Amino acid sequence: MNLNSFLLMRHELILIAVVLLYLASEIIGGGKNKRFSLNFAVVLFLAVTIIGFLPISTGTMFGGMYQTSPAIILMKNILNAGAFIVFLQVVSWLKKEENDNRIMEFFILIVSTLIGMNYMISAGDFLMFYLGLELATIPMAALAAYQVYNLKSAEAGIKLLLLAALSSGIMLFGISMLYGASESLYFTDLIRTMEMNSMTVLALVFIFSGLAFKISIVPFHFWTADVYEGAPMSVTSYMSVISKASAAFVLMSLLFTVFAQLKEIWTPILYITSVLTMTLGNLFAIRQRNIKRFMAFSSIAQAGFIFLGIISGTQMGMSTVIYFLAIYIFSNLAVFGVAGAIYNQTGKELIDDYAGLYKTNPALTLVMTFGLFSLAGIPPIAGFFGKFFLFTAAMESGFLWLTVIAVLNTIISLYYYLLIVKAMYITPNESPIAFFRSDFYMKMGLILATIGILVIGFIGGIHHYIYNLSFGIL
Amino acid sequence: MDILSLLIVVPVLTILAIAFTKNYKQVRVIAAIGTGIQLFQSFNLVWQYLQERAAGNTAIMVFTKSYIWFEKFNIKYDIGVDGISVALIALTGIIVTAGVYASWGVKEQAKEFFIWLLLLATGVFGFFIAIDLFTMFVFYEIAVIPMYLLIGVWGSGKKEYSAMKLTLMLMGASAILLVAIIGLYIYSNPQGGPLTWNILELANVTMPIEMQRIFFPMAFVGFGALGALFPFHTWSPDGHASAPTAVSMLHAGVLMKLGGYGALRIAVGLMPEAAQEQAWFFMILTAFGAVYGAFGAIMQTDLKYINAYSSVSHLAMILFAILMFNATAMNGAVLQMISHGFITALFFSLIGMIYGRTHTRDIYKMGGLMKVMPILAGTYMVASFASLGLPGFSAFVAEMTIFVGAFQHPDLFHRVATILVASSIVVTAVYILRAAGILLMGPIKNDEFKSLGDALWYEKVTLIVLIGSITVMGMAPLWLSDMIMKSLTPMLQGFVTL
Amino acid sequence: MTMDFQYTILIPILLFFSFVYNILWGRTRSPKIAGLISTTTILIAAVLSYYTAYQYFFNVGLVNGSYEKIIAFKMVWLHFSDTLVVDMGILLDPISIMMLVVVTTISSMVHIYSFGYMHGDDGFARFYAFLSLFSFSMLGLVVSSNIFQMYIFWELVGVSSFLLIGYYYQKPSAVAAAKKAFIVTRFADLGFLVGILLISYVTGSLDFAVLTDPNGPVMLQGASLGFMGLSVMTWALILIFIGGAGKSAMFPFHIWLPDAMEGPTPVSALIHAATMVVAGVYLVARLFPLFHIAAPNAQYVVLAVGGFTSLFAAVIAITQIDIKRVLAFSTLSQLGYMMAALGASGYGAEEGIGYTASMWHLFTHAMFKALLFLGAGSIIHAVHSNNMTDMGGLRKYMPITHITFLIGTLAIAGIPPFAGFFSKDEILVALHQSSHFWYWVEVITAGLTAFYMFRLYFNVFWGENRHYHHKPHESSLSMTFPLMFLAFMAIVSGGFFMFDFGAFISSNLVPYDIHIHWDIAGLSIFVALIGISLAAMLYLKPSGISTKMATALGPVYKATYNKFYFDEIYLFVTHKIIFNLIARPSAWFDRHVVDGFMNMLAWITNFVSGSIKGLQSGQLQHYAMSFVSGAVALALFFLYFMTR
Amino acid sequence: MIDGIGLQEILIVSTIMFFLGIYGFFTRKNLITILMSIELILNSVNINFVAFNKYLYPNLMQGHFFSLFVIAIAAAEAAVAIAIIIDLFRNIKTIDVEKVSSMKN
Repeated sequence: MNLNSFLLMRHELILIAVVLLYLASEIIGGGKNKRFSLNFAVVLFLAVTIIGFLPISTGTMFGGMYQTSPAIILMKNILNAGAFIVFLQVVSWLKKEENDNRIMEFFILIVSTLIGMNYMISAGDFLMFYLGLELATIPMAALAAYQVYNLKSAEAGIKLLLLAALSSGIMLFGISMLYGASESLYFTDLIRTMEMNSMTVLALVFIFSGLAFKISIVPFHFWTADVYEGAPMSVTSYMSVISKASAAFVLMSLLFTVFAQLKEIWTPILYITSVLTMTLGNLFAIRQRNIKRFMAFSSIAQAGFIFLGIISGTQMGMSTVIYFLAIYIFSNLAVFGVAGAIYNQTGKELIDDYAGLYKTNPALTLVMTFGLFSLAGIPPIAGFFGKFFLFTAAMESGFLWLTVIAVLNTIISLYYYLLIVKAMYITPNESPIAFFRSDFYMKMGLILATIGILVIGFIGGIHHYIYNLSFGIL
Repeated sequence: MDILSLLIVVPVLTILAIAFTKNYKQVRVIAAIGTGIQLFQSFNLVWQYLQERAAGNTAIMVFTKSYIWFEKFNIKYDIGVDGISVALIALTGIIVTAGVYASWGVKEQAKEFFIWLLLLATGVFGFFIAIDLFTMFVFYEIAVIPMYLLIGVWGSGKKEYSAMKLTLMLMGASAILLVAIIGLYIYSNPQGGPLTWNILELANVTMPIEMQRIFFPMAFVGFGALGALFPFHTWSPDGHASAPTAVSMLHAGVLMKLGGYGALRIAVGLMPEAAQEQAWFFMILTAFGAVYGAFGAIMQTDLKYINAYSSVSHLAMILFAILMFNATAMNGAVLQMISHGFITALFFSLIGMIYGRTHTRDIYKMGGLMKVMPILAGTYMVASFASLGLPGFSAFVAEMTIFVGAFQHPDLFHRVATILVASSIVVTAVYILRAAGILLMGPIKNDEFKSLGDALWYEKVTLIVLIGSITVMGMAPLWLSDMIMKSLTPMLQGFVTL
Repeated sequence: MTMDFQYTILIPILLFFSFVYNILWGRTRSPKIAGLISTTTILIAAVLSYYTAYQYFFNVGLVNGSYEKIIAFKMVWLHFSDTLVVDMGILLDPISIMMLVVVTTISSMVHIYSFGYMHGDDGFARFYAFLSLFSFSMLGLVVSSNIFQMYIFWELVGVSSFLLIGYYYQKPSAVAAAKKAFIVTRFADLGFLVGILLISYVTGSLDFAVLTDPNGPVMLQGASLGFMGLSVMTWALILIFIGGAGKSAMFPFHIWLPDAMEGPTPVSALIHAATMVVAGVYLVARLFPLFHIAAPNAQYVVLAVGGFTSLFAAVIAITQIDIKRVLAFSTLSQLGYMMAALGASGYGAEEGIGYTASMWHLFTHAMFKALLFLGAGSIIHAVHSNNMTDMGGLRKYMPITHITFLIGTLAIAGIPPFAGFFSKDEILVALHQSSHFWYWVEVITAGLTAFYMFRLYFNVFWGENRHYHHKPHESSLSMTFPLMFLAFMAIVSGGFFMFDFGAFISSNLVPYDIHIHWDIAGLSIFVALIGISLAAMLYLKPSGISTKMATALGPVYKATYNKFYFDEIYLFVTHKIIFNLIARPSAWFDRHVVDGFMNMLAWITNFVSGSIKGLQSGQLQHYAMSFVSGAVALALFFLYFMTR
Repeated sequence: MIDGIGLQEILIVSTIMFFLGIYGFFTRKNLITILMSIELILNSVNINFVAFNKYLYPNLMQGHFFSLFVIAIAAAEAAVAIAIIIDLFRNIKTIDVEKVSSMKN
């Protein structure tokens, strides 16, 4: 092990450096120059995102505690890109007076969670995994409670934090069982020694629930709606995409590596929870009036679809999960971007407020429509391809009826996505949201998200690329 | 760029061009130009196709092109046409053109209207040229989803409810269909090896019968719902009633044919064994639907409802004929798709024009329109005659072919079903003449109507195009029928009986 | 075959062009032009028809002792399958040529007549367009070489009939009548269609040449018992006959014909008396070998339906007061004669006398019934009423109409030397050979015919003078010329002045001599005279006897006057049963049950969604409980599952 | 090491602690007490790790390390939690968990 091998951790190291730079700029500038702070944060992160895509070698460190593979690196890059879009979209909100002097705080917290997620993804050991998870969670609670004098925000923060603590407690209990059963917590050791007994099954279930909590799988999902609603729009957006995607990725890799021997246990678990998640998520989503809450349930339902890919247990399924996650990130960011833009401008976040939006803000509406259609899975927008491949993967592994339930659920989901479309295009409104111009960053954020959801589907090579990377996991 | 892909590219370019227009006048001119080119392309395709066949090309699909799309799933942008799709492409070209002229008067959000309309058309064209199930399905959904906004924004009546119902039912059906399509893919290579979405390759594969039993009904119902298969037709009356004119035209004229085409080519064509096994059940549904739709139409007072139920009845014949598994009946099915496409588009355009003048669609509020608007009323009369299957018009050719084909089954069950379906043409006469009688004849009920004008030039374009198509097909059906027949023969080779 | 008959294609095609021109451009041009175009084309068609008849009968003539069936023109119109092919062709044989002559003659007369009758009407061009359409369709029908071609034109004459009955489209009764005619015939056509389908399946052919070849394989096919004790072929032919019965308004499809008199009178003369309504008879005659050889049971059905209709219609005709309706019922009755004759006919030269008689009666009836209708039109034109109660003593005002009408009446009553006598005599001869029961039925009908026709005649031209708003006057030449021409035909188309009909038309195309059977003829003349004298007694001078008789007969009279309530029965069936018990419920069912089910799915989803919203209580601890219980439940379940 | 007390006894204690913590989480109304319940859960996990390490794999250190990290993170968690609770108290003047339910359904 030499200094060079530290470069395997390039993503994390750079992010840590970014946090430090942010901190330094805050200390030096005192946060007085709002404009500079924002530009600095965004531009720096753009650089980070771009650097992330530079070629990098893969391998393990710390005796296997830290590992990277092309798929992991891709995932990190997707997270970076997603976070970058969030950064773009958050600028207009941070500019507001209420956030004076706290701009860098936001960026520092958010990059911290990203570091946590990166470590979590790269973990080769449950300790590393746990640390990453907590690093991703605790600043998130702080972010959720970011709006200090807002009850909802504080409520969201405490709900997230306490429930996350409970969930990690339970997960830790499971990890301790695993430790008791198999001597080591290194994944490589666990893969070797894993066998089915009551301790490992218990460990599987508890670790699964801990991650399911992060992905918001029914019945571990209840925090989602309240936290999403209470947290600031950008935090919600970030949570719904980056946090969820990373957890889903980790869950997938854990199941396929550490718990590969317990496949016959986790397959039915995924089956049941997936059905429950899709169905309940959809049923709850139908009656939501608040866009954030609505997106919370929508994202719950989407999580159920992710399981279709995981459950298939094939390379095809896994690569499609990553593919789907990428699409999901862009789609959600498109929707949240528009919702955020509107919220920042008018403070409105009810779906009814969107009535007549098309007449006044056609461009925003179009982006929102793309995002919603992508989530609903309507071609030629990327979401369709993601879902279609998930179904194909699941059916290829013989999950016919699960797929049937899933497609029926897409119809319910289509219904509530169309409700927003209806509000924007059809419902007449005496006083619609007036026309407004978004700032440059917001525009870029929306454009990038839109390009993402359009391009990922049309360019078949992307899926092919992901497929070839995924060898790292199996 | 090959001749088939241009069929998608041109409407897409038209959409882009429309996106940069300034006002509704530019929009409609560009739309007219775009669809004009498209119409020319469609006819050119028919011509090229006939040339190709005349030159001795006996491949099942001609003008095939294949580009890899998603390599790992073996998804390709596979395109190609045979006689059936060529015929339906020509139909689409004509209806879209007529539809654009029928919406000449759209001024409110004209840009968006034409964009969605052309997007719908793009989906339809793409569907007909695709021979890769995935690509086909993508285009299928592209064709369906614009309906929501087209009805929701530009519709009338309880448009939001109708649009939502239509979209959900159709997308629900397509969701079921999606499962069937994936099923076809997964069982496309029983011996192991690469799987395929390609229809031609799938046709050579026999899926295990127990899987066919699951996937055939899914595919048939999935497509059937779009083809107004009883009892999945209820989106149609509300949807048509609320939709704006051109949308009704395109939807009933073209989009609903996607259902029949898919049921023929995919459900029955690729899973023939299960199809034959389960045909009896769907035959009961379709035969019942044919009569039921006709009876349902008798007591309606809203013109669009009458026509919607009439469509239910006529489209049931298509699905019925498809289940007969012989070339004659299936030929009739395709002819009926085309014929019904023209006729129903004509009807809906007329209803739209009449509604635009009288502002009511209730037949009892109108009467004696023959006196005030002889061209429109006369055309309505012609459309009525065409719809009730009079010789000289396309529907006669189609229906007779269906009946003759269906009658080739000597057993009592088929006989009774066929006669039941045939009897629907009498009921059709009842409701068509009832509507025409009340609407066009008798004394003028409302004095305000006396000052109404007759058809304008762009309306005449719509009417002439459609009537021309109906009569040409009705009077000289041979070339069309033979073209379709030749393409059906290879498809039927996989069938066990007849 | 030495003659080339290809030019015959012009006969229908010319009229089609005339139709297209008039319907598209007639409205905007002078009405005169429309009329002239139509009339010219039909006259050309008539001339061509006469020429064809001359060529066929005299130049080509007999080949090996019989007439040939000549396919003058043929093209494939549609392939159903390799064997089932629909051709558009022209088949020339004696009956089709006869029909060509009849149709073009009557049609020409009606065209000329209408110049006067329809003068000044708004829809003059439309009227002529439809007349052309009708003539085109009818000519196409009669020359059909293929049963499917016949079906095609069959439908087209149906629609032209619809258009012409509903010509006065602003009159609700005309619209209703047009619809009724169309729907009733369409219903019957369903039988025709199914019959064609059956035949096509059984024989594998649609071509008349194949189907009617008495020595061909077709005669034996479909002979096996098919359904309910009858052979498939019998069923097929009965179904086809249903089609014919619908078009020829045989009982029980007769209800549309009286109402069809709502159309302009020339139309009634052309379509609903002389040409279209005989299509059913022509159809049976066309398929005669099949009926006779392959399905005698079906032929008996033809006889029974024809015989019954002729009596039934004659009885109703006695009580009607609308002159056009009287004529309509008399048409029904006469058509019944023709059908009965076909039903009673044998196959062969002499044995096939019924066939010859039927065709002959078709020919003569076309002439005198057109004459009567046009006469009636002339009267109506003068009096502006249809009711004979509004008429009387018109002989003084309208001499030409009077005389020609009388000739027509005598012809239909079967008084020699007028045409009807000869053809009717032959029919009675045929019936006498075949079935005594139906023979007597028709003899009685002959008497009734004479009675009701003279009742009409006396009531209109004799009896007391009415007070007319305008003094009735004789019609213009364009109207009286056709009357005179047809009166001439009504005299000469019978046996004395005209050639022997059997020399041209027989069931097996072999000519033979026919002669009057005076024993039978004598009886029929006697019966007719009784009828005439009765009519003279009751109606020549105003007398109260008829009304007294009507009151004496009471319910019988009323039932007859109301056409035995058949309209009401049909009305009940359509409105009460079909509309109220099927259509309305199925519309309701669709909206509330089928659609209701779909809506219910949505409602249930919403309901469930609403009822579970309480789960999201906002309470942190509830969330935790759900979390923990979820995890524990999964754990327990899988631990249990594992230990099993 | 005390005689007679094996891994099993320790695990029983830790499991009881775990569920006590969960019980406390479910039933306490005070947010701080709930936080304490979480500490209970985490400490039961710590006991597990240490006990497993001590009894089963005495030559390895991983369990000990893990529990150290858990303790550290628990502290961080508590810090953030208390900060948010204070924020909450500023807003609604109570830290009763049942009052923290402005968002539901």
